[in-house]
Amino acid sequence: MITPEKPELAEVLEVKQETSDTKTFTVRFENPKRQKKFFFVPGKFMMVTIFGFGEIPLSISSSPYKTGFMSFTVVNVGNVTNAMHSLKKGDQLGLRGPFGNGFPMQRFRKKNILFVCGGCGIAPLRSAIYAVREKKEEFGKVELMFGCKNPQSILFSQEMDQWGKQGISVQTTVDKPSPKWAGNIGVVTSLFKNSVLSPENTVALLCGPPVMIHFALIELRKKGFKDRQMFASLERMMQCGVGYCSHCNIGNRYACIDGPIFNAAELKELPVKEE
Amino acid sequence: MKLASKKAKVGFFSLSCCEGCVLAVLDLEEKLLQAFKQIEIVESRLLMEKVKPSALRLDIAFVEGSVVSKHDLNKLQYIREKSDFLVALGACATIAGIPGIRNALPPGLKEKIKRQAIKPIKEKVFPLTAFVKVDYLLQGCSINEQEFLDFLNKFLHGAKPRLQEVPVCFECKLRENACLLLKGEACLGPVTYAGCDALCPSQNVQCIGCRGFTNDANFESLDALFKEIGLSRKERYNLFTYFNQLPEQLKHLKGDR
Amino acid sequence: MNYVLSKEDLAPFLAQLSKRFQVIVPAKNDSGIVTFQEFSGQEVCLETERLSSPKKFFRPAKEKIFSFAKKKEGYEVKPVFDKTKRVIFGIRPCDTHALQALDELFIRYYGLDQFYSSRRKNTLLIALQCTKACENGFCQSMGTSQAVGADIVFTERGDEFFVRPETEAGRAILDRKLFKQTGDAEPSSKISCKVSLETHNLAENIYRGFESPVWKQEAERCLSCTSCTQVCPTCYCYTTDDEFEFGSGSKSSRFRFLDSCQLKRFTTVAGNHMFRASRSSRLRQFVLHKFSYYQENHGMQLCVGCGRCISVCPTKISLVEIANSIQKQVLEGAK
Amino acid sequence: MHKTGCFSIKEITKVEGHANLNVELEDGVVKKCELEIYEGQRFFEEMVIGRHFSQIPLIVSRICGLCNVSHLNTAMEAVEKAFSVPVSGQTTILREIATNGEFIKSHALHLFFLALPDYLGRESVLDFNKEEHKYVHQGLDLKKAGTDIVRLLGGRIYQTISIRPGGFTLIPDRKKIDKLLPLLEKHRKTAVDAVKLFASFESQLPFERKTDYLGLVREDYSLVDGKLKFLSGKEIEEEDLLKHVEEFVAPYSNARQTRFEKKAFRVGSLARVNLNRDALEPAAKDLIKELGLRFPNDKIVHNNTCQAIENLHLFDRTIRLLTGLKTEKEPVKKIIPKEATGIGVTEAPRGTLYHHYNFDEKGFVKKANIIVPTNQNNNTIEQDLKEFIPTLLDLPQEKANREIEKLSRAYDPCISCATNFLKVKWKKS
Ligand SMILES: Cc1cc2nc3c(=O)[nH]c(=O)nc-3n(C[C@H](O)[C@H](O)[C@H](O)COP(=O)(O)OP(=O)(O)OC[C@H]3O[C@@H](n4cnc5c(N)ncnc54)[C@H](O)[C@@H]3O)c2cc1C
Ligand code: SF4
Ligand code: SF4
Ligand code: SF4
Repeated sequence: MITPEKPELAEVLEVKQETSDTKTFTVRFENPKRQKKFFFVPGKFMMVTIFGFGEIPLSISSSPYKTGFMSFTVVNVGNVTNAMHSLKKGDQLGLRGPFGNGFPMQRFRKKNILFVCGGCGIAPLRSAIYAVREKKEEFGKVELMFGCKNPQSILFSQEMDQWGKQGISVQTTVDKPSPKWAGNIGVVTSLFKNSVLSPENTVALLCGPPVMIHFALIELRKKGFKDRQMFASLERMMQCGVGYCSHCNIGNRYACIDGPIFNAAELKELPVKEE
Repeated sequence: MKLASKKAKVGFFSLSCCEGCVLAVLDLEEKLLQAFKQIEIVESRLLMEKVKPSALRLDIAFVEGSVVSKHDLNKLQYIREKSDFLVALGACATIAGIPGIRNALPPGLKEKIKRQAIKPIKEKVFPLTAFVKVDYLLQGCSINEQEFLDFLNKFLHGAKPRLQEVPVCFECKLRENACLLLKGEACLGPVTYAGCDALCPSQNVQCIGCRGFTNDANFESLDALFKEIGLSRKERYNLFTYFNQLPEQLKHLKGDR
Repeated sequence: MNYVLSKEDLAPFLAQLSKRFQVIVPAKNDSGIVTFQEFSGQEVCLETERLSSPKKFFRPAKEKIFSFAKKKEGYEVKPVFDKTKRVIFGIRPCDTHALQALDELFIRYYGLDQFYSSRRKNTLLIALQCTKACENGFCQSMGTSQAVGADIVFTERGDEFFVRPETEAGRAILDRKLFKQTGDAEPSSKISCKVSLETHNLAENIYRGFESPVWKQEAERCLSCTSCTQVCPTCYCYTTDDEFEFGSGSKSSRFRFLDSCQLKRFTTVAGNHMFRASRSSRLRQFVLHKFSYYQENHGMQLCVGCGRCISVCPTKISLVEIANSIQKQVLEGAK
Repeated sequence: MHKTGCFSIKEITKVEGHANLNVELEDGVVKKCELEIYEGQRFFEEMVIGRHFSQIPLIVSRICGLCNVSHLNTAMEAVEKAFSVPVSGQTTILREIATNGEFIKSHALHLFFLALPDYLGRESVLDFNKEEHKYVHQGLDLKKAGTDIVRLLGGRIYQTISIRPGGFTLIPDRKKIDKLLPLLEKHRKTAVDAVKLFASFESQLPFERKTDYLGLVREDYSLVDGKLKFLSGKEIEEEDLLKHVEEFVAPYSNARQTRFEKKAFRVGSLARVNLNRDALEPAAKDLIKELGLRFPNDKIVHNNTCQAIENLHLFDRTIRLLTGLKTEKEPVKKIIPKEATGIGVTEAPRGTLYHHYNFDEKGFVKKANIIVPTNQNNNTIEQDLKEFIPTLLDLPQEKANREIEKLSRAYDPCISCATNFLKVKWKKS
């Protein structure tokens, strides 16, 4: 019997320490057939079980074109993430998914792309960045604007150097600089002035804390972005991933099945900021 | 925080209190013996004469009682320093509880107490959280043994237990009790943290708030309700300050005693 | 063919059933309220007033859904189904509608929730029509005053029940010695509710009142005690958590806990960010979920008009009053 | 041990609460022997002032985890007497049963977990060897019997819930009682063994000192009411206790002490058995005879034996009371306050307990006075030690300390209780 709540076994292939509180886990389903059939769109997420500790939603941060595995980039914030951080190569975990709508990548063809993210919000965007990089010819110019607390917490800095070499314009900013920091200081919106993309032919993909998304949307609108050109990935409390538990309810929509990606026009319709 | 194979070193400490919480732990009896397979009690004045030499560092310290004197404070700081994880046990330790009634005594009585005290005491009684970082709270007067066991079990497996932040009414409804408020009796259930399985309302007794006020309490509304039920100002003051300090929102209840 | 059963024969009938089923009946508990409990000869309570629903047999407060065991080859994941053969006697029409609403979500909507459907499949429902209105019910407004989806429908008639079997399974458990055939027409079970709700265009009108000041006014009284969501027969929101078995090395289980949207914790994510931090937004979520969101997503109301949330609220907040006054505002505003 | 000099025992362990003992010796004579109770003072008598009478029993029951039912009973008696509310016969019986449960639990805990290690020469129960491990289980069995009784009636073991002024908010149903009875029958045997075990320790602590004893006396050894009586013969009315018993404060301690006609006296199990020996249940009496024990007795070691004897007695009595009990639902009596004074006296596991309140016309407390058993025993312990310490001079200090602790522990002192009250009548010089 298959139930949508049943975790399937997967194994950890690799663990990489990214920053002091963040690790990237590369995993694959134990059942090779299942792994083979597995595909996803960037922005989708999985429900990940650490047996005995619980289950949490995690965005897939690896390339959708790499089919032998998937990866998660996880910040240690609580019970389950803490337990996950003690996993080693070869350990087992449970997976369900993928869930959510993901970014509508086909609709971005021929367009410039602006990625805006804060902190761990880069996880789902990384997957989209890989997708864009893989099919470079299909897209226009690509810019990535990334805001972090401090230089030590910048994720994927090595990869970003590579992306830079591959023609993606990468810009980072921090709230609290270290003495050695030579880059931009301030919130991520303070980078927008550097963007060379003309709003008409660009889509913006956003992921990060609620405040960041709120202000980024305002600033982008000022720059001339239309609501249909901006896509944000929302974080909500989730327990099931399939619209049963109702934790991620926003108005009549569910972040887990109708989202987590919403365009700004949809966000306007929804009571996102209920307070 | 993986403990896995090694036995966890555990200490039980009592500051000023009735020691009912540690006794409640002892009442787990067989289950405690079973837990002993995974833990080693290295310090407990109630149980043993000498502190084990291995007690220099503790994996987990359970501290009951509140801080009423410098002696208590020193002891608490010493415990905090040597323990990886500190759990406050019971109302005295988590919210100052019954001893905290002293804090609201009128100045005359307070003076009297000060004069009477032989050993130095603090002007006010404080829960542990007022002085040191507390990693987990086990609420209640006395604590709920099952909750203790669940916590210990989670801890020994290396999990980070979370506080369940729900009011007593939540559990009261699950036990399908007739609501006391609806019967016209005062009850602190709506503003008190659950975890006790709604013990008091299930025995037809009002909740007296021994597990502390929730972070989401609507005191004004409940106070208005109590007034409607017919409680005098003094009675309402009495009830709200049974185990807890009078919340800001209810300052108007304060008056001469 | 329909039947009659004398009220005296109810207990023998239930006793008979309890040989093959776990029989659940409404009866008074220690604190004097009518709850659904296992039948063991106690007096069956036929009062209409009823603060608890049979929800707990379909959406229990705590439900084990998986057991995890670490084996040499890896984890073994076993779903745990409740397959108890159960008969629930005395379920009221509103509660049968509540089950329809839950069926829609857990059986027909996304996929099949096996845990719920296993309970559903193994349970026979004997509905008891209401012949007297209850204190706060408004089933007439909601169109839920007639039982649906039950296996047998009982209607009180003097000192007997008029019995109408609805399904084969229902018919099969009727004992021919106790149940007498009858050709009578079914007695009327029309009641007149004391409470009524304007339902014309309800979902839309009330959503249009999203910013209405009524929410705030009412929420000032709300204690966030969660009683309303706990007693509601359709409130299904849940949380999952894993627990290790005590004393065992690595055996653990996954549990589902009934949760409540009236709690701050319900929407709190990492960083202590709450999406519905204010009481008014949480109260609004409750009412809109019932009257508006479910209608838009599933084409049916999630509220079945049982009135329990009104009866149980210590501060007498009534979703009917809220909905009526908001609709009035909205319609007046539109004029 | 030096004939002259000072020593202290810091943090006497395995007692409930915190205490030091400071001793000064001069040429083999004890010059000073002070039981310094440094547990933070808790001022319950002041804290209840201005509180509604309905809260009093529940506040004061927090004085002590071990004997909360006793504090509860005593305070309830005071409240009910003050407002002239007679409780029903059923309530009286149920309260007595709950008290019995608490005694069994408290005695079992002290005997097997705190005192027994002394007599077996172990540091703590955690150090018992394989052979001795059975005692842990015996202790747990007895304790379980006690806790099950308390839980059945009070809804929780510590800080019980349903025992309230005016009656019980939840009356246990017969089914639950019937479930409990076999358990009591089963563990009764352990109670018999315990008496034999502790009677055999006489030689371990042969110290003996003639003194007076105080306790409640009734023809059937009830713990919740009776007449206050001294072994020396004096009978006193509850109201008059304070006229005969003088309270004073030792300047070195956070707890009060008491004297009767300028002399120290003992309370507790030994006192109760000395006073009520003829009122014990037949089985307990027979066992005393079989073991050749004689009462009245002045050996403090027998305070422990008497705890065990009381336990056996209470098992039999509780079984008898429960077997015949027909529980009926009855509402808690409504209490209408008036300006009044109420006094409650009961026996707590460690001895006589006394609560006294003055209420105003709305039922709020104006004044309170509470005397707990350990306060009464403290003076006696010091007196005992003054005689006892000189007999230990040949022992090395560490061994002597152990003997001293052994003797203090035999009293089963409860320091949490003792420090709740403090009245200073001494002047700083
Ligand atoms: C669609 C989606 C994608 C996500 N992707 C990532 C990712 O790629 N990397 C990453 O590090 N994190 C991601 N998160 C956040 C991650 O799910 C939470 O950090 C995690 O659930 C915390 O669990 P915990 O047991 O460790 O923390 P807890 O001990 O439960 O508590 C820590 C905090 O996390 C919140 N929280 C607990 N459970 C959830 C939950 N199920 N959903 C949301 N918040 C919760 C709690 O309210 C609390 O504030 C994502 C969340 C969503 C909804
Ligand atoms: S009795 Fe008290 S705890 Fe229970 S629902 Fe009513 S108010 Fe809440
Ligand atoms: S029952 Fe009433 S007070 Fe309680 S949460 Fe619901 S609406 Fe608020
Ligand atoms: S919302 Fe209220 S009236 Fe509607 S089904 Fe739920 S409890 Fe009944």
